[in-house]
Amino acid sequence: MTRDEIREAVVRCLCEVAPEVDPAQLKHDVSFRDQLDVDSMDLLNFVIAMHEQLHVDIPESEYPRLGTVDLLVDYIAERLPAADSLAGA
Amino acid sequence: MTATTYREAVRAGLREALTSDERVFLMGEDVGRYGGAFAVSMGLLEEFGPERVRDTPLCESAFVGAGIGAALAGMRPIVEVMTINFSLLALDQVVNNAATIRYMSGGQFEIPLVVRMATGGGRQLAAQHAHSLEAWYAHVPGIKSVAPATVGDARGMLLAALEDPNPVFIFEHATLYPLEGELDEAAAVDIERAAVRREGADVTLVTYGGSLWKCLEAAEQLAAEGVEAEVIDLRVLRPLDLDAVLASVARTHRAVIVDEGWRTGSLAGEVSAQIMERGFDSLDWPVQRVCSAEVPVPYPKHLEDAALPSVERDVATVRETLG
Amino acid sequence: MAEFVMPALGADMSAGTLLAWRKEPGDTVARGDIIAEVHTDKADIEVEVFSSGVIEKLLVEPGTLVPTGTPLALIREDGAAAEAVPAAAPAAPPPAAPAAPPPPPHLLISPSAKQLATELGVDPATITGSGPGGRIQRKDVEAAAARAAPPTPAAPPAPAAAEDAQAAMRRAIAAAMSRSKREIPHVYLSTTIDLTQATRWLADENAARAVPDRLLQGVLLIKAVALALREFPDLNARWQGEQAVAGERINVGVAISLRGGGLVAPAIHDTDTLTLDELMHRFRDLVMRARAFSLRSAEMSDPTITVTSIGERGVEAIYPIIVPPQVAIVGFGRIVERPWIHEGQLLACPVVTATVSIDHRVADGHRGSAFLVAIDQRLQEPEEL
Amino acid sequence: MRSAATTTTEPLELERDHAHHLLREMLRIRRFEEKAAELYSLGKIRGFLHLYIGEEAVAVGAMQCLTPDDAIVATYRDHGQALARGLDAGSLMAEMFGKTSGCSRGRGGSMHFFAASQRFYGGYAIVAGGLPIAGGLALADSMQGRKRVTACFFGDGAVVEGEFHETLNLAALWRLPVLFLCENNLYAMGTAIERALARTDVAARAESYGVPAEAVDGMNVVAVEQAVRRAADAVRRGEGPHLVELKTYRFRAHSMADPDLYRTKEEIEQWKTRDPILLFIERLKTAELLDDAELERLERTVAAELDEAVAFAEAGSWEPVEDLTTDVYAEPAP
Repeated sequence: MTRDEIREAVVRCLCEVAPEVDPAQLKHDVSFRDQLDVDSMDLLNFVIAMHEQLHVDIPESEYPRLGTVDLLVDYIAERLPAADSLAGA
Repeated sequence: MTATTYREAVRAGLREALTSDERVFLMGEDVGRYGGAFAVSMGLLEEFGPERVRDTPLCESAFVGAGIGAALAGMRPIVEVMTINFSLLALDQVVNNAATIRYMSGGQFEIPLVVRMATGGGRQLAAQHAHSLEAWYAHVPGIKSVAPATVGDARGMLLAALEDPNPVFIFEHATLYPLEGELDEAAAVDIERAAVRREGADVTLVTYGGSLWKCLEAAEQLAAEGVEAEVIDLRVLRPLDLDAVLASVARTHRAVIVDEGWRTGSLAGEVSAQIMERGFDSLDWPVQRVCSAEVPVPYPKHLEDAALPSVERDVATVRETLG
Repeated sequence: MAEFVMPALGADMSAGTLLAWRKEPGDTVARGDIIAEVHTDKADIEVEVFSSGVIEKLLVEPGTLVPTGTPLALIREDGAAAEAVPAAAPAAPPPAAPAAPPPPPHLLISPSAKQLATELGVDPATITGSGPGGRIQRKDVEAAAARAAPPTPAAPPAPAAAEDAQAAMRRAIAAAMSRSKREIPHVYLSTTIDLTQATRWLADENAARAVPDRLLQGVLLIKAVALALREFPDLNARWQGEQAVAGERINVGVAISLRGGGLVAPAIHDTDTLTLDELMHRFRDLVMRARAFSLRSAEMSDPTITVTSIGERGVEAIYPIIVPPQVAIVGFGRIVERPWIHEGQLLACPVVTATVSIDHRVADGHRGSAFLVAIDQRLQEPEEL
Repeated sequence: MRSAATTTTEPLELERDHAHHLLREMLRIRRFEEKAAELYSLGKIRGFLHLYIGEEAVAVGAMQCLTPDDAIVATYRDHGQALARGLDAGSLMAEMFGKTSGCSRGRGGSMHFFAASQRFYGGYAIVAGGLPIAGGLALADSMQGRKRVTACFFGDGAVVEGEFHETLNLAALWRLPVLFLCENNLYAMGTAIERALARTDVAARAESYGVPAEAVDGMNVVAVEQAVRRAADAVRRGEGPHLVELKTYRFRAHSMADPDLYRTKEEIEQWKTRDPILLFIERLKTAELLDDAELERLERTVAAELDEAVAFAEAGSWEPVEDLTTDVYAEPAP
């Protein structure tokens, strides 16, 4: 999966949790919790969505550090075994 | 439990009272040799003798007043006034003496008197023999008024009334005497509480006396249409027991009161007022009343049926409240 | 000196006109003599004097109307002292009644329907009645309550409808909250609860669980409230008429904020009997359906208490208003790190400010305080929740 | 029907003590009623007040023939009967003041004196309303074999009420021990007897029901006592109901608001010459059964009793409003 595919997946999961969001307006370098009305239930559902769609488990302890889309994309990119192999499988 | 009729149940009550308490005696027009205008006291003269089963001249004021005086002097009289229509001649003794002597004397006297009378229409006897004036008696503090509608109450209320140290007036609807039913002599019968005769969740039918059986029939017809009516028999007209009614209306949110008295100034009016005052927040529809038309009761059957409360009118009124 | 007064002649006489004197000053009179003639509504009556002596002075001219008891003449009695006539004190004028507040605009609604509307937090003004003359009935209110949470699954209502529902909800909340403030004497209590145990237990628990099975901190708080409530049945009640009726079951209403504003607090039934997993599942389902406007009427009308939480991005404490007809409401602020003395040692610990508002008609501050203490104790043993 | 009107001029066979007792009882009533009139004009007594002045001989003469075990039923003009029967003057005054210390606890007022302990079954304000009650009291006695009398006072007005007819017939039919005492004072409020009764002979009416009757001069206390004793003893012997018509006259208006226009001043003055108290004093003096000193002492004792009665009434208390609804019903025995 390329970094762009990961970024696109992350934004899609965010929209599932906060349907009123306009992806075009979303800034990726600013905490998404400040831009969207996302409470603890929404955040958990977002993490579950990424677990199901990207097979990556984000530990609770990491939540504070991964506040923006960019940070999330970097974090997931490091964790995925090989970015491109996923695309091929 | 014994199968019997309303008439025989009253007679059983009279016989038990005359047997168990020598202060008890029966007095009234044609209660002795004739056996009672409605054959209630048949055979009692032969069994208890003329001293305790006393035929009176036609002098309602004198013998009702004599009943009050005898009660004042320690007797337990049962006065039978043939019908409520003739009781009007004794109203002065009832309202100015029986109801007031205890209060006006500062509590010095008790008047343990029972007065029984037939009431109501439906037998084509025309206006002077078909009155339902229980509301006049129930209006007066100082006396109690009860309306036995079942075989059990016909006997039980008489015995409970004899235990009560106050004047108690018993109204027996004239059409009920032949009513058949089971009599449980052991059952405790009070003259204080209303009774739920049929459970239901959709509407509350409140009634007393002769109208009870019309209400039960109306409830069966409504059940066929999927409407469950709760039928409450007031039993006691003073003091009125509204607790059962209010509890029911709190569930059904609808009340229809069936009363053979004339609508204006009727007992139904009083019950409706109390439901409004004490159960207002339960009401989803204004309280309805089914009463006699405001006419002297006519002789021809088709007119009398139209004047008096009927099963059809009960059912139609309930349907209306389901709005 | 004895007074001859205007006599009271008859049950309903309050005043009389002196027609003529029958005696002059200086005349001697004996008890029972006729001294004057008085006109009453019914007739002219000759009036006797009750004391004997010599007439000293006539005080009133013939033809004047005076109230009964007014002195008309003075009589110098032979020997006996005059009886003082008590003057009747004039009755004080009744205080002016305060002006009645202008009546609210008349809404045609049956009393029972109005009662139900208040309970369900539905604003009657938004409902058109099906009864005669447009009178609103119970079935209209039930329908409106259901409409307030339309049955369409997941699909968000069309913007216009959303707008409408939003406004209707706002009005319903306004009605319920202002009625609560008007009728319920609130007493507020708060305490700070150390969540060290709970947080550590939850972190270990979630670390061992698969992501979809993770639990939220809120679930622990709700369960703690539900269990504590078992010892406080008087707070698990609904106010009906003049007294609180204890609920047979413990149904915790969970305050859920909706997208774009608005709040509902549907009930999780039998909260105290659920495991944390079942509770988490119910909680998530409730949030999703609330935000999709597909709550069931029973969930709306059954809560016996409400729990509201600011969440981890809000302030530290909330002092909530009780949701009628309930009699208590628990609030949790943001969980924050605070210096905390732990067995004499100063540590940084996660704490939360928990508050409870109690209906003082049902219980007093002490009761509320004991309830908060019970919740705190429960949270110290997370594994028991 | 024998006329037993003993003329007031016949020589008097009367013991001194009994004579003084009769005089004192009549004076007690007279002074009590005079004080009641005064207190009424001062507004202390309210409502209706019907004075017994002029008829004292009837109540006093009749009461001598009754035992404490007999029963009394009176009318709204009941002060004389109550005092002669022995109800405490203070309790009667307090009753007219509406105080709880009244003989009916303040609940009845002047027209409704009651005293269970003296079997005084009340004043009745409905004309002839008390007659059926008297019939019932006597019925109970006859059914329980008790040898006692129920004395029923009523006026000439009651004679034409339906309850007079119904009760006399029932009493005669069932031989009830009732002593009917008709105080015929010639006026039913404002209607003279001859304008109300087709036949003004009350005693004759009773005969038509088979009730033995006798008329007597109600202004002559001795004649009243003799006639009522004859009737009371017959009733007590079980000879059934008897009636005595007591021809008397009231010197005051029907009640305090009555301008008394239906009779002439002359008629009243003429009757006043036969004042039952003055007549009796005269007869006692000529028979040397009374001297001025004794009369003076009687007046003083009566005046003292009356002052005490008024003080007792003034000192009485009002019934608390919270008790308004007590005694509407009797509680059943526990």
